Amino acid sequence: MALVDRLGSALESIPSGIILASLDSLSNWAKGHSLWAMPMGTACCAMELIAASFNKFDFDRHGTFPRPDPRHTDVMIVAGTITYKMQPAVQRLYEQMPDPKWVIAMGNCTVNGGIFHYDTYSVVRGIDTFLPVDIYVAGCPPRPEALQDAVLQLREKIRTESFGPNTERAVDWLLPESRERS
Amino acid sequence: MSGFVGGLIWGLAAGTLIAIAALFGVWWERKVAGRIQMRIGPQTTGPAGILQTIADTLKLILKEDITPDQADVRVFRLAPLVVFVPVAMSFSVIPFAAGFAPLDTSVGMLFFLAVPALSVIGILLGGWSSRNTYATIGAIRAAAQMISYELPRALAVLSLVVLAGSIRPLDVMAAWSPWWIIATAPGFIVYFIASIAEVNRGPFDIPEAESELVAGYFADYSGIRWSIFMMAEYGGMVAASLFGAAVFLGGWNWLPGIGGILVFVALTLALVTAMVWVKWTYPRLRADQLMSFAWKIMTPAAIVQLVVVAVIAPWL
Amino acid sequence: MIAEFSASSIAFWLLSAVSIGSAAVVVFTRDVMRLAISLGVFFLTVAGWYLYFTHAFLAVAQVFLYAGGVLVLVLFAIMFLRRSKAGEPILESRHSTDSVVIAVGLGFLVVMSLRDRVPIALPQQAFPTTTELADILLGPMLPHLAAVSLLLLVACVSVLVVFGGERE
Amino acid sequence: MNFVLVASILFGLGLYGVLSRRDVIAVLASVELMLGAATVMLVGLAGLPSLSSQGGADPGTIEATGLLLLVMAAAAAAVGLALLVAIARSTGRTRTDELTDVRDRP
Repeated sequence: MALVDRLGSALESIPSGIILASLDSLSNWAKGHSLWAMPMGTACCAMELIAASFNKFDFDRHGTFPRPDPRHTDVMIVAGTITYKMQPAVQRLYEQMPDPKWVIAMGNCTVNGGIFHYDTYSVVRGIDTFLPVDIYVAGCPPRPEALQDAVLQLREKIRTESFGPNTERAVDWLLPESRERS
Repeated sequence: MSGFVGGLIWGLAAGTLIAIAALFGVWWERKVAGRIQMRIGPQTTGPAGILQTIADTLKLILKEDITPDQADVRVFRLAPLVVFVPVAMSFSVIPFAAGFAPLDTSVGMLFFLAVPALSVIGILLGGWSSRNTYATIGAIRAAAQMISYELPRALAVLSLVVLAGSIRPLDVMAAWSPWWIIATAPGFIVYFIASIAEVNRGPFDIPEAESELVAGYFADYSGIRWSIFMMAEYGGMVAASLFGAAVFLGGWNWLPGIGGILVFVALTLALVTAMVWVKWTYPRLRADQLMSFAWKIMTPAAIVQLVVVAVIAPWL
Repeated sequence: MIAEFSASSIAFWLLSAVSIGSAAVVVFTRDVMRLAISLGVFFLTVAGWYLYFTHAFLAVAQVFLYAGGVLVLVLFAIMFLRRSKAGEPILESRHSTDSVVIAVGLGFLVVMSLRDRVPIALPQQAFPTTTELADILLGPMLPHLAAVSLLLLVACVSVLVVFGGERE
Repeated sequence: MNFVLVASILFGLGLYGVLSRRDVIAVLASVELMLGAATVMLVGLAGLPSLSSQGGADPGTIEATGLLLLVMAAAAAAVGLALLVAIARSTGRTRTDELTDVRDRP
């Protein structure tokens, strides 16, 4: 392992970071172009999510297709109202996904509770209360084009990520205690 | 020792062949599936999406390698290799060109039937060691299915052995005549269907049925380990197509020299495409339908084929 | 020993080591999956022994029948019987001196009864072709083949009866 | 040192397993060890010239005999496994010292 560590520091010491930068761009290209989706459809937005995969919209053009198993997916698309009863299941499925992973909040209900924001006892006011959301898509429900745009936006976001030690993961600012530990 | 070195070289070659076959096969499957569903399929990654599977593979290598907390760790890590190695070995007896098979053995036909059947052990190990109910059910289904479909597959190939009077693939190819296609057409259909069942592809993919078992026996595998399972599946598909195109359809016997190889490749591609076509056209079978299909239709059909061939063999 | 250091002797020592090792694991392990895996390795080494004796057809038949068939049935039975139980499945054995004496004694008797008969090096045999095999099986050994086929049929029917009787 | 010794060791191990194991699956696996050892011994010995005046049996005959043996042993294994699964399903027990129905209730 020591050799690997030395190799890593040697790579970082190259001034312009040519090697690390090109590795980054290669890995980001791979990650961004194969965002397999975990379809977390709980309500009406799921209809639009389903429509996005089939003809006319065809998510597979961008390399995104739904896999039922969280272990094989990269991006969780939460489409639909999340109730407090559903919240542990969603969180658990998110935790079962292997790193690196991203979340797209699709529709007003997942963004902030939507029409259930007031006067409801059962609906989570936005999934960013318990998940690190990367992309928000507004709409009730959003059109598949909007979701497609969200995937392309996520690809843009991934392009700026890096292997490097200074990268701050989204989950770190979400959970302050984990940051204090590190 | 030269045999050992040769085996090593051919092992590497078969591994590379399977990797390329998997890369190309996944892309091809997604394109064909797209056309069947009136979509386009991968399009934006490289020209016509040809780089799509390369991006997928790179991503899978970079993913976190999860070993479940309760899993039997060593068995869990061993299982993908136990699935992959027999598939890689089965490539070695395929007659690739006139007078050439990497492993030219007198029991080649039986070897091709026996060795890929070992990969079911890896599936059982993977499903069991995940300590996951879905995975265990998927593995048990895979075992039942593969044992059942081995029999009609072997019987279908046996009719060719009766015709050729040898179980050395090169002898079968040498004795091959175009009339065999007519004589063994039912056997070829049985072989083709049983091969689809052997590699767990739709409509026989109940071991990994997504709607009931999440992903079946590899439900808890992520990243590169999961992709080894997928590579074994596509490798098995390509191996079955290569073998079927060679011994049933004549392969390189149609044209002399390099033209024959091209015909062989074209026939193989046609069989692979037919497998993809079948998968995306037919709905998944139920477990009991699958078993009764194997035992009530496929096996009797293969036996009838064998008897018919044995009767007409002297005139062919 | 050094004089007969050849590919054949390497194969012999490798086969001996692996087969005895895997058999020992089958007999002594406490984990049921280790047992199944090493039983599979043992079946493969038996196929290796047949290859060593130049019987390629037997070797492939061994792989087909045992590693592909019987081992899968064993794994199937293990999963079937132990799926519901939680935790690591543990196999128990009751080791006793009597068993050791009986096993060692019988093995010793076998070795002693054959010790004078067997040369160190195996003779080079003719590689039997499958056509020869077919001629023998369908010629002089046809009654035996028919008897074994009948036995196989009876076995199939009895398996069906054993499972079918369970359903009521 | 030859394969007779190896096959005898394998046979002895299998016998010890049958005697000492308390789980029916493990007992069956040990029986498989004994069967494998015996078949290896038979196939190996049959080809040796010292055993007969004609200089060993004809390889085709050895192979045919071995094949029939293999098939018989596989059939036996299948029936044995079916029996033990049936027993385990009806009684819920898989240990040999628990299966005492015949002894206890004559």
